[in-house]
Amino acid sequence: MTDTLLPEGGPGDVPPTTRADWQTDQEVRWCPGCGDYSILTALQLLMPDLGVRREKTVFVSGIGCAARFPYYMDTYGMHSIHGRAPAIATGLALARPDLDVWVVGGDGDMLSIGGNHLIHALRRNIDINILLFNNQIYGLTKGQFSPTSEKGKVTKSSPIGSCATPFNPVSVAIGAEASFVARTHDLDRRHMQEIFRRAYEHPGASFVEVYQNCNVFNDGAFETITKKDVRDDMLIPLVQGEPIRFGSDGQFGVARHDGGVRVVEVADVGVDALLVHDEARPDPSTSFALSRLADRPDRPTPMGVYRAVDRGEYGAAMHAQVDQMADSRGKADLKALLHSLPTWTV
Amino acid sequence: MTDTLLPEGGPGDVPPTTRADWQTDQEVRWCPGCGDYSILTALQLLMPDLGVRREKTVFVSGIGCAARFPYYMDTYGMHSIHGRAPAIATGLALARPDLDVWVVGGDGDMLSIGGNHLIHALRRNIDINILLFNNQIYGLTKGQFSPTSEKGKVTKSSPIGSCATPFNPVSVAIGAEASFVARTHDLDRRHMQEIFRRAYEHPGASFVEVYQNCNVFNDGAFETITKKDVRDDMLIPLVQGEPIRFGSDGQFGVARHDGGVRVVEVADVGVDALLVHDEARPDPSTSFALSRLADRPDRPTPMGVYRAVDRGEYGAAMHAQVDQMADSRGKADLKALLHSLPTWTV
Amino acid sequence: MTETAAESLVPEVGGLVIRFAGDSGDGMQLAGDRFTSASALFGNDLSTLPEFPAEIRAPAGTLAGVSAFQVHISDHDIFTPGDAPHVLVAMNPAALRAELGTLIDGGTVIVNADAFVERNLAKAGYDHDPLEGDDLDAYRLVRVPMTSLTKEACKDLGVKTRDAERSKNFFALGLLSWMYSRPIEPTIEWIEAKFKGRDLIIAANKAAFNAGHAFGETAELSDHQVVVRPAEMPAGTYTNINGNTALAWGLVAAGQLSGLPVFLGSYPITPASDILHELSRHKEFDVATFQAEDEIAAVGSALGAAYGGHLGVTTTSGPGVALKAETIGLAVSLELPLVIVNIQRGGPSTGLPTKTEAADLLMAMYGRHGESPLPVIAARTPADCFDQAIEAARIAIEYRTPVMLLSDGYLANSSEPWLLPEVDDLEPIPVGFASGFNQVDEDGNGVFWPYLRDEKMVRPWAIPGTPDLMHRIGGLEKEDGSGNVSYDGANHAHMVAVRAERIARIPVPDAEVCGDADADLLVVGWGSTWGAITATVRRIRNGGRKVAHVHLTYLNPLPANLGEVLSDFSTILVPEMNLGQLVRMLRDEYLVDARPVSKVTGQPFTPAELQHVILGELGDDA
Amino acid sequence: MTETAAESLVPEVGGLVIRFAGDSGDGMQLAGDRFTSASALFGNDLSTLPEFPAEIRAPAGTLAGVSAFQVHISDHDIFTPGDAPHVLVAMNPAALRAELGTLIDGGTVIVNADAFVERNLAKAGYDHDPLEGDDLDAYRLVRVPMTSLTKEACKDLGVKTRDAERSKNFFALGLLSWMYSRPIEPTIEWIEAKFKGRDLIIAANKAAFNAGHAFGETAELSDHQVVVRPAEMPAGTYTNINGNTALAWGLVAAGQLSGLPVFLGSYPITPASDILHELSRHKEFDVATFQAEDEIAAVGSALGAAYGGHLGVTTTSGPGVALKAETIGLAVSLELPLVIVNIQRGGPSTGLPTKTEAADLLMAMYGRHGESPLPVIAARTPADCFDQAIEAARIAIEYRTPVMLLSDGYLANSSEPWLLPEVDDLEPIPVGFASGFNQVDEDGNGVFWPYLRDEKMVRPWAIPGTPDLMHRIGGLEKEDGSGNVSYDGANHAHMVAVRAERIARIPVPDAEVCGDADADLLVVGWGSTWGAITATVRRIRNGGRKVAHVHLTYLNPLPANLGEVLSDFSTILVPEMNLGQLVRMLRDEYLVDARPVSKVTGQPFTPAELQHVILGELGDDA
Ligand SMILES: Cc1ncc(C[n+]2csc(CCOP(=O)(O)OP(=O)(O)O)c2C)c(N)n1
Ligand SMILES: Cc1ncc(C[n+]2csc(CCOP(=O)(O)OP(=O)(O)O)c2C)c(N)n1
Ligand code: SF4
Ligand code: SF4
Ligand SMILES: [Mg+2]
Ligand SMILES: [Mg+2]
Repeated sequence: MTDTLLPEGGPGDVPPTTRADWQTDQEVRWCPGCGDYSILTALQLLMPDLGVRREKTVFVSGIGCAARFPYYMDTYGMHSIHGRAPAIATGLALARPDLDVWVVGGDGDMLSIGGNHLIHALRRNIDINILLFNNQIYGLTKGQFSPTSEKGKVTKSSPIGSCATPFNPVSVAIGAEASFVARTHDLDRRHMQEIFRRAYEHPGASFVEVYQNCNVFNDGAFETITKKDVRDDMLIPLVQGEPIRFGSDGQFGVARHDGGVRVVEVADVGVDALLVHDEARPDPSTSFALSRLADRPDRPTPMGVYRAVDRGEYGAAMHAQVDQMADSRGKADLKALLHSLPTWTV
Repeated sequence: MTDTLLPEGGPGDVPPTTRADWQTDQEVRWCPGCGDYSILTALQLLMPDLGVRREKTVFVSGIGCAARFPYYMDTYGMHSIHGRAPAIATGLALARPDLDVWVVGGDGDMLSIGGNHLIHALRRNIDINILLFNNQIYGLTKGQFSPTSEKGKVTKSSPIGSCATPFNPVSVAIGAEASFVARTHDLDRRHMQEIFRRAYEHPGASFVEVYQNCNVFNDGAFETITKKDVRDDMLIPLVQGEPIRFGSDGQFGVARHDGGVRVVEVADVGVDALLVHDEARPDPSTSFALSRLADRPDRPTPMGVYRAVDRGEYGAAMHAQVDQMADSRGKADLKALLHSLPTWTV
Repeated sequence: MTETAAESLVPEVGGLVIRFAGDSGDGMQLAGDRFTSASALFGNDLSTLPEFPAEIRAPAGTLAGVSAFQVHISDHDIFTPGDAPHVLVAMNPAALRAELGTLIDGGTVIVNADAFVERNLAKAGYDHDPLEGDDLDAYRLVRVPMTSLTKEACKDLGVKTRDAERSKNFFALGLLSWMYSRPIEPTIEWIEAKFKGRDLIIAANKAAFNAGHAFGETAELSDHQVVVRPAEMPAGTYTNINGNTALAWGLVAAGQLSGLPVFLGSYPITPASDILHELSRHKEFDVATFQAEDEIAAVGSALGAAYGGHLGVTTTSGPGVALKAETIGLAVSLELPLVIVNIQRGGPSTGLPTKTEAADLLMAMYGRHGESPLPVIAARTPADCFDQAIEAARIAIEYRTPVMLLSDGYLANSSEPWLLPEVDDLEPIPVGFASGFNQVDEDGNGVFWPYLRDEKMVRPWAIPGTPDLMHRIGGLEKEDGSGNVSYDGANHAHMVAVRAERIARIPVPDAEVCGDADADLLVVGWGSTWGAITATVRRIRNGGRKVAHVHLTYLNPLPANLGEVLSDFSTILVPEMNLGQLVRMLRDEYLVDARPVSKVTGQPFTPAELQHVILGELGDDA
Repeated sequence: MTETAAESLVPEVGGLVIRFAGDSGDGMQLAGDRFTSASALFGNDLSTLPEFPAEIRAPAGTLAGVSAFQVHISDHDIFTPGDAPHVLVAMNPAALRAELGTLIDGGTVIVNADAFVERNLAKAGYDHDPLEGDDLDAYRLVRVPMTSLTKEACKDLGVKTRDAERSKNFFALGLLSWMYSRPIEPTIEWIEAKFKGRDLIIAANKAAFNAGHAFGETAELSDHQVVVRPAEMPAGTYTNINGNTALAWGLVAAGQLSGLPVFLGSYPITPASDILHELSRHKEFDVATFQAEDEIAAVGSALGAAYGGHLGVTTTSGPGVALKAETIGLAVSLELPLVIVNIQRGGPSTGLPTKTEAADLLMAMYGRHGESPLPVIAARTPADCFDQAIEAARIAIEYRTPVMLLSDGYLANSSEPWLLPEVDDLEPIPVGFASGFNQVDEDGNGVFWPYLRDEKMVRPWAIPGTPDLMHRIGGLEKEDGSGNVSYDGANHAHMVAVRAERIARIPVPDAEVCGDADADLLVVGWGSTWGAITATVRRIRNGGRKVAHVHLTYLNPLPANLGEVLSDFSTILVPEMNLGQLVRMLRDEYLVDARPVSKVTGQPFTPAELQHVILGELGDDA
C-alpha cells in the first residue's frame, strides 16, 4: 500500500509575513467604494499579526460579491456554489483539523439559500470562522431584497416594498447554539481586526456579522449608525467585564429591563445599574437580549463579541472517536475486516 | 376568457362534525404504541371543536413517520418530500388565504433537511400551523440520530455516540423571529388540544414542538419529564399572566436570574419573586430565556405557549400589494400591458 | 430634417451591424438600447445582442470591464444580431482592444479619442497608442473627442463636470443617430420621461445628444453617412421586446387566458431574474411573486400554489433547475400543473453566468431520479418567449404536468420587433376544476378518486376548498384510480407506464420543413439557434444551393412526423450551443446518423459560422 | 446425525428456492438469514432476496405488514434468488395470501396453523379459511401448529408466554433445517453469541429451534425431506455478503489501498443507510463518517474533505442524487476526486423506497446543468460492490473526477457467497499530491498552476497545507493551465471540450462477450441484471440455442470495443429495471437497433421472465 502523507506545512517556525504576502495577483473586482474592500484590507493586515501560515489557511465561499473574497487572499481557497460554503468548509475542517478554515459569504448566500448549513455548522460547533458580509441586499444579482433587508424595502423584486420581516443574524446564530457570535462593521478596521482575531482564536465555530455597505444597490444602509459623526451615539461597544456604556460622553448605557435590555441614560440610572458585559455566560439569554436591542440598523446597536463560550468542538470529538476505535481494536487490519462475518473454506 | 372561480367551500354555516368525520379509511400504519397515535387523536377530536370545514383544511407534510399524518386526516392533504413541507405550505397558504394550512413533520424532516424552510416560514410569518413531532430520532429510516438527539447518543449511525450538540427547537424558532412558539407532549391530550387550538387561532406562523415517543427506536426519551408520576415536578406549565409555578404542591417556580431564568423553591424566594408569564412581550428575550431552562429533556421543562405576538402575517401584506396595484392601475388590461413599451404601427 | 436629408442625399444600405462598446460605467447598454428603439420606431427590422461582464462594476478601464451592445438593423426581415459589426463604437482603449477583432475588415471604428490616455492604455494592456500606430489600418477610423465635447456642451448648464462627463454615451448616440439617420425625437422624449424631475440630468443628456448629432453634421463625416430604410413588415402594431419581458408577459397572459391567478415562486439568478422583476410589477393581473429562500423553496411554493389551483410557475437558470430536480419529480408524481422556466447560461457549475449556452436539454429530459417524464418546449426568438410561455402553461394545465420551458441568456436579453398579437385572438386555456364525485364505492355512495383518468389519461384537479372531494396525494407510489398508497409491483409498473404514455401522447404540431424539402441536407435546430439557422438557410438557398431546416419547439414529446421527415434526408446536421444534446435524442429515437455542430463560446451562432459548416458539408468551401 | 441421514436416505435435488413469509414482527428476515448462513457454511451456492414493507411496523396481520425472505440454495453455481419458490413458509394468513402466487405449481406450503384464526383471516382479507377450502389443492400443504408447539417447548424455561411466542421463527427454522438437511450447529452457536447475557432468550430460541427440528423428524414429514449437496466452488475462504456491506468494505479498502483517510458525508436514506451504518463502525481504518443535515451538505462536506486530500465519498439513493446535482457539477468543474454512490430504488419521487429499480442511469449521465461529464460505473452482484467501490475510488483519484457508482436495492440487501480476495493482491491506488511548482512565470520564478494538465489531461491535486502551492479554485470557468477565472469564450469552449475528452479518454476494459460469440442475439445488461441474464443465457444455451451476453460495468466511458461488438449481432436486447435507459445510450452512440426489455415492478428479473422474452425473440415459445 502507498503511504500518502498529508503535508505538514512548511517546516520550523512560522515565517513572518507582510500584508503583501496575503494579496494575490488577481485584480479586485468589486465596485469602487464597496465595503468589501475594507474588510479585505482588514484581514490582509491582520494575518501577519496572527502569525499563521498561508498554506495552512483556507478561505471557502459561496457565490455573491462577498464570496469573491478567496480570489484575493493568497492562501488556499475555494469559491464554491451559492449557499454551500459552510457545508464544504465543514468537511474540510473535519478532515483537516490542522488548517485554519474561514468561510466568507453574503447575507443571501449564508442566510437565504445557505441558512440551513449555517445553523447546523454553528450547532455542531465546527472549527471554522464564518464571516457574513451583511449588506442587506443581493449585490451580485443586481439588487433584490435579502433575508436581512428591512420590511418594506423597495428593490427590483419588491417594487412596492418587501413583505417580510428580516432575520437578525445575531439572534439566529444564538438560537442555533452558536458558541461565538460577534458583530462589526466595514468602517472600523481596528474593530474588525479585533473581532476577526477573536474569531480566529475561538475554538469551534465563530460567527461574525460584518455590516457592509453596498454602495451600488443599498448605499448607506448602515450610515445611520456607523458613520463617523453618529457612531459614538449609535454603536454600543461590548467590552468583556465592563458595564455596557456608550455615547460621545459615555452618557448612555444598557441596562436589563423586563427580561431584555434597553438603552438608558447613565445620569438617570447610575453606573451601577448598567449591565456588565459577560460574553462567557453559559446561558445565552443575555447575549440574545442584547441582539434584540436594535431590531433595525437605525437604533443603537451593540458591536463586538456577543457570546464566546468554549463548549467543545465537533472535530475534536470526531477524531477522538477514531482514536478510540483504533485504540480498542488495534491496528486497522483489512484482512480481519473481510473475515469478520462467518466464513467457510472450500 | 374563461372565468375559473376558486371554490368557496360549502355554503352557509359550518356544519358540525364529529371525530369520525376527520378519520380516513386508511389503515394507520405507525408502530403499535407510537406517540403519533395520540397526537392524531388529539387533532381529530379537536377539529369538531374548532368548527372548521374539512374541505378548507389542508395538511402538508414531508417524509418520515410523522409525515404520514395527512393520510389519516379526512381533509385535503399532501405527503410531499423530505424537508420541503414548509416551503410547499408557504405557496399554498399564500395562494389560498381562505384555507387552514397545517404542516406536520418530524425533527429530521423539519430541523435537519428542512431547517431552512422552517426558519424562513417563521421569519416571514406565513399563516400556517407547524407541528413538529420531535422524537429525537429518525424513525422511518430505522434509527439514526437527529438534530435533536442528545450529544453522545448511540444509534445506528453513531455506534459510539453522536458528537453534535442538539438544537433546542424552541430556541431556534425564537431566534428565527417566530411569532408563536409552543411546546406540548404526546401524553397529555388535553394540553395538546389547548396548544393546537392556540396555534390554529394565531394569525401568522405557529410553531408547536410536540415531544413524541418513538417506542421502537428511542423509547422513553421524554419519560423523565412526561411520565404521569414525575410530570408534576418536571413540567412547568406556562400560564398567561400567572407566576410560573409548578411541582406537585406548587413548591417550585421560575424566577429571573442573571439575564436568564432558573428554577427556584417558592418557599425560598416568595411568590412575588416568580416570573409572571407573558407570552405577548414584544421582546422575545424572556421567551428565549425560558427555552434555555431545560437544555435536555431530563430537567424541568416549560410546556405551553412560550411566545405569541401578532406582528402581521406575510400573506395579508402580499395580497394588500396585489390590491394596491389593482387599485392604482385599474382593471387588469392585457392589451395595455402589451402596448406599454414604445410601439409603432406599420 | 435629418430624414429629408437622408432621403435625398445619403446612400442606402440594406442592413448595418453596430457594436457599442465601453467600460461598464460608460452606459453602452443604454446607448445601444436607445439606438435600437429609435430604429424600431423608424421601421427597421432589427435584432440585438447585449453582452456584459459578470462583475457588477468590473475595474474601470480594464478588459474585464468592457460592456458591449450589438444591434443589427435592416430594411428586410432578419433573424440575428449579424455576423460581425460594420461599425464599432469604442469608448476607451479596453473596449477597442477587446472588440476590434469582431469587426469586419474595412469596418468603421468610432473612438472616444479623449479616453486614449496613457493610464487607460496601460489598463487595457496596450504598450502604445493604437490610434497612432498601424493597428487600425484595415479600418476606417473616426476619432471624436467625446468627453471634452460633451463637457463643452454642458458647460453652461450648471452640471458638475463629473456628471456632465457621464452624458458622453448620449453624445455617442447623437453622433450615431446622425450618421445612420435615426429619428431624434424618440430619444429626446425618452430622456425627458426617464429623468423626469431631474432637470439637470435631462439638460445634460439632451445637450450631449444634440452635440453629438451636430458633430456629425459639422465634422466632415458625411462620407460615413448611410441610411437603412424601413423594412417591409406585415401590417400591425409592433414593440421592441426582449425574451425575458416577453416571457413574463406570456405568463401574465396565461393567467388571464386560464382565469387562474399566477403564482411565481422564484429565487434570483442571472439571466432569469428579470422575469421575477417584471412579474413583480404586474400584481394587478392577479400575479403574486414570491422571492423564496432558495430554488427548492421557489419550486416548492409554486407547487403548493398549483395544488391550491393557481398557475404555479418557477423561473431560474441551470444551477437552479439542478436544485429543483427532486421537487419536479414530486410534481411528476402528483400530476399537478407547473411551469418551470430555465433561462440557460454557460455551465457547468457557476460557469459563465452572463453568457449564453443551451446545454440543459438532457437535464430537462433526464435530470431526475426514476422514470419521471415531462414535456419540454423551447422558445426560438425573443418574441416567441411570449407564445411559448402561454403554451407551457396550456400544456401544464391541460395535461396536469410539470412542463419545462427552455430559453437562454441570448434570447433573454436580446430584442426584436414584435408584431403584437390581438389579445382577443389568444386562445383561452380551459381549466375545469373537479367539483363532484367521480366514482361510486361498494355501497353505492359517491366518492372521489383523485387518480381516475379521463380519455387523455389526465387526472382531475380537485383543489382544496371543494366540498366532498377531500383527498390526499403524495410522492409514494399510488394506486391508479383511487390514489391510495400502493406498494404493489404490478400497479407500480402500470403507473410508470401510464406516466410515460400520458406525456408521450400529448399531441404536438407536426414538424415543418422550411427551405427545400427535396434537399439532401437537413438542419435540425431547437431554441435560439432558430435565427442563425434561418438566416443561414436563406443565404445558402439564395446562393442557389438546396438545404432544409426543421426547428423544434417541442422536444418532448417530439413531433409525430419527425422520424419520417428525417428519413427524407441523407445528411442531418444539428447545430446546438452545447456538445450535442438534441442530436443524441434524435439518434436514439430515430436511429439516424444526425451529427452535431457545436458552439460553446458563450455567444450565439452567427450565420457566417453555420454557412461555413453547411457549405463545407455540401462540398463547397465558398 | 442429520447429515448422515441425509447422505444415506434423503433424495437429492440440485437446487431449492425457499421463501419465508410472515408478519413484520414474525422475524422472517432473521429466519431467512440464518437459513442462508447455515447453507453457506454447508457449502451451497446461494442467492437471497429480502423484501420488507415500507413501514417500520405495518399493522400486524395485514397484507401490508408481510415481510418475506427468499433464498435460493444450490449444488452448482447460481446467479439469482430463483424464478419462483419451491417452498413457502407462511407464518400467518396474510403471508399466505400475499405470497402464494409466487410459488411454483405443486410447491410446498408450510403454514403456522395456529395463526389461521378468524381475526387473522379477516385482517388478511380472507372470507374463509384457505387451509380448509380448495385454495391449496395445487400445492403440498404442511400444517404445523408452530405457536403452540413453541410455547409448549418453552413452558418449563420460565419464559413469559409472549416472549416464548416470539421464538416461533426459530421453530420454523428448526423445521426447515430438518427438512432440508441444514447443519444445526451454526444456528445454535449464533443464538448463543447473539443473545449473550440474555439467557432466557437463548434458552427459548434454542428450545424452539430444537422443537422444530424434532417435529420434522417425528411428524411424518420425511417424504418432504430433500437435500441440496454442497456446490463445487473454487477453493478459498468464503463469506456470505450483501451488497451494502461489500460496498462499505470496498470503501474501507480503497482508503487503505490509496493511503488516504476516508471521509463519508451522508444523509440516511433507504436503501443506502446501511453503508453509513457499516462505515461508522470502522473508524479505526481512518474512516470518518459525517451524518450531514441533508444530501447537499453530505456531498458538500465530502467535496470539502476531498479538497483537503481525503477520499471523499457520499452515499445515497435517487432522491438524494437529485439534490446533490448542483454540487456534483461543482466537483466536475473543480476536477477533484469524489465518489458518489447511488443505491437506486423505485421512483419517481418517493416512489417505492424499499423496492428495487435501476432507473437513475440517465440521471447519472445527464442530471446536471451544462456539459458536466463524469465516469459512471455499476456493480453487478453483491460481492462485486466491493470491487466497484475500489474501482470508483481508483478512477476518482487517478483522474481527479467525481465518479458515480450505481448499485440498487436488490444488490444492497441480497447476499451471495463471496470468495474473499487476498488483501495483498489488491492493487494499490497511487495518489501523488502535488508538492512543488509546475510552471515558471515571466520573471523566471516558480509558480503553481492548478489546471496544468498531465498527459492524461489530469490536473494536480495540491492540497491545503502544502507550502508554496496556494491557489484558488471555483465554479466559475477558469483558464486552462493557470486556473484563473476566465470569461473568454474560446477558453470556455476549450475547457468544455477538455472536460468531455478527459473523461471520454479514461481507459476502461474492453467489453467481453459471454456465451456464443457467433449467436444472432446479444443481450446487453448493466448492474444487477447480471445474475438473471447470466442464468438465462446459460439455460438457453443448455437448451441448445445460441445467445450471447455482454455486461457493462463501465457506462461512461463505454468500452472502446463495444460498437464493434454490437455490430456482430442482428438482434440486441437490453433488459433493464427501467423503461429503457442504457438502450438509449447504445442506440445514440452506435446507431444500432437495440431494444429494451423493461421490468419495473420493484423486483429483479427472474431468469424465467428473460428466458420467455429471449426465446420469443429467437422464434421459439418453448
Ligand atoms: C443556485 C444559485 N442560485 C442563485 C444564484 C444567483 N446568485 C448569485 S449571488 C446571489 C445572492 C447575492 O447576495 P449575497 O449573498 O447577499 O451576496 P452579495 O452579492 O450581496 O455580497 C444569487 C441569488 C446562484 N449563483 N446559484
Ligand atoms: C431527500 C430524502 N432524503 C432522505 C430520505 C430518507 N428519510 C425519510 S424519513 C427521514 C427522517 C425521518 O426522521 P424524522 O423526520 O425525525 O421523522 P420520524 O420518522 O422520526 O417521524 C429520512 C432521512 C428521503 N426520503 N428523502
Ligand atoms: S454590487 Fe454592492 S456588494 Fe457588490 S461589489 Fe458592488 S458595491 Fe460591493
Ligand atoms: S418508528 Fe418510531 S416514530 Fe416511527 S411509527 Fe414506529 S414508533 Fe412511531
Ligand atoms: Mg448581500
Ligand atoms: Mg424523528
